[in-house]
Amino acid sequence: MIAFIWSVIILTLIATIMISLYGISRRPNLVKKLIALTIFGDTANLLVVLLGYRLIYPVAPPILPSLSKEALQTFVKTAVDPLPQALVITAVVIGMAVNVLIAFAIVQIHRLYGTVDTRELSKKLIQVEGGEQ
Amino acid sequence: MIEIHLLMLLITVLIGLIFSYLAIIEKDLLKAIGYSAIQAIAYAIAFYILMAPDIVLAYIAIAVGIYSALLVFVVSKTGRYEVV
Amino acid sequence: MRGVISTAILAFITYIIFTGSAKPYDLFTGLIVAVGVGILVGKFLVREDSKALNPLRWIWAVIYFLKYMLIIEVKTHLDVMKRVITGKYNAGIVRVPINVKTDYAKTLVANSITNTPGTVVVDLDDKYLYVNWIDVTTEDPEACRREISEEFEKFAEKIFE
Amino acid sequence: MKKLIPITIIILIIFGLAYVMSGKIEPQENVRALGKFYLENSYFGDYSAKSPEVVTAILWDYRGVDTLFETSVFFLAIIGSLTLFRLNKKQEKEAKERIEKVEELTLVIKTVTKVIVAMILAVSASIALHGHLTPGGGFQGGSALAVAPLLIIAAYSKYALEKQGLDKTRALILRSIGLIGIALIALLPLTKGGFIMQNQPIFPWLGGSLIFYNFFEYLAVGAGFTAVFLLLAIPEKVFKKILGVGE
Repeated sequence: MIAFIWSVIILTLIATIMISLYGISRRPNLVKKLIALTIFGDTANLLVVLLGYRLIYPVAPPILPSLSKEALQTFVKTAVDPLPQALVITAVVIGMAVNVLIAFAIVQIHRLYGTVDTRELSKKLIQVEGGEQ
Repeated sequence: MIEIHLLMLLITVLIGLIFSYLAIIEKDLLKAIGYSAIQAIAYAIAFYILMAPDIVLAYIAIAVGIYSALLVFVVSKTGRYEVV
Repeated sequence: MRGVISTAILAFITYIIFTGSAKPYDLFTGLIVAVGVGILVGKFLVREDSKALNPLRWIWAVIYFLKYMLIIEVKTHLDVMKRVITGKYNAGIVRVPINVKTDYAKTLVANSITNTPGTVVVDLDDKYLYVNWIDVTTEDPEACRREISEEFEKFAEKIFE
Repeated sequence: MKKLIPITIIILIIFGLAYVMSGKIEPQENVRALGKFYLENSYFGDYSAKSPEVVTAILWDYRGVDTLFETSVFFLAIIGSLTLFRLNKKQEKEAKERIEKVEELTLVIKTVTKVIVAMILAVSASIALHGHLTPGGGFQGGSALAVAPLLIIAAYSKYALEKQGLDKTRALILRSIGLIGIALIALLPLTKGGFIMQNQPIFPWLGGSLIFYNFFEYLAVGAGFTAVFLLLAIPEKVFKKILGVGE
């Protein structure tokens, strides 16, 4: 039972990644691409944290409950892996900053070319290049 | 007992899957942002079930608040509808 | 330095409640943060220090909170439940004059009206509230005021004016 | 409803595949060796970071240099966004004047926002300053702090924020203070024979340098996002005029 639910969870996350990849590659609108990109990043983060989880009961967050050696014994037996969490925390915040950069680039593209649709954008870019030659 | 945790996790992850699908196929971008926010809330609960309270604190503020606001700004500056 | 002390108290209480412990470290950092928040935003929150620090107003606020939660909410909930079961309603938007002057008092009245089931404030300007009411018995503004907001205004005046 | 047909098929395929897969995978019950090392050593042990919060210990001690460079990536990403929207002095002054009356929200929202902002400031400071004991830290507190100016921009306008002195330049100065603070706290132990970018007991009465790292990271993240949102809230008309495109 546990193995079944566990594999359903992992496959669901992989399916979410697939759907977001479809969004990144096939949708024409740049804003929609950005939304798909964040879904992709979030799902990848969740998958990384999921790999640090332990399938035991009880399970505890990686914070020492009290400062004694006895507590440490049970703590090491129950706590989840802290390393993926530490990596994901920075990934969440830095990912947000990078998304801000992408969003600003999209707004600037809209100002310069008047569209955020990739098909029209490629046409306009060809026009600009042709004009210069 | 661990099954209950896993079942709750499964439900949140499925909600995440369904709403990210809806967010990606939706043509009205403001609605897509709403769906994406719901997906973010589901993932925040998933992080909590996975015993990562640190990430929950950062993720809630960023993915539900700041990120949606950023996208609303971008949509208001570019255009509301996606033409497929 | 207007409003620093009262805002600092608000920030300090929030800080301690959110932290959930009161060790010397929490109290010390809480104090620094509270004073910082008070200096930063105090002048926007409070217009008169003497009013914000008056304990009589705080007592009125507690009395109002208890009465609102225990009596007024229960009464209106029962009323709306009855309407849901019997299906008798006559909804519409009425104009209700508002007599309190300060921002906080207006906010309290508007929020109190919205929080009780059956009435929702749709919009407000300087003199009137526009209320969506489940049972429009009268359209005369003064009569509406008596029905909907008189009690809230009485308390709002005592707390904020 | 037609939209939901593909997703139903996907979910059914997932359940089918999981049924096939479930016999073959082992549920993972143990932590990896590296994770076990961190769990055992974060407070007790020979390689102690003196923090009961293992995640913070990893962030600012075991993998401290990593976090320092992540923070510089954050710095560069914000710099990149500001460069895309770059304005000279005259244009910046122009952007600060409101060209038309902005529609503000109703009185109720404004009043509640004022109180909420004061509370958010207190809560985010609490998250940041308790990062070495309980869940929280600089990144989390900073992202909570960034919600406060965002609320003010939404309820009032960007001009209200700038009139009270928090403009883009000030936010950038605050963010630089945060980054310089992190660098100083990282370098300071070297003068006393300590190690760079670790939790060193240079301030023994507050439990080491973790709290300072957290505080400066809090300032850097919060102010960085604030600067971005101040730029993003400039109406599009102003930019179109400056760039000379459209309309």
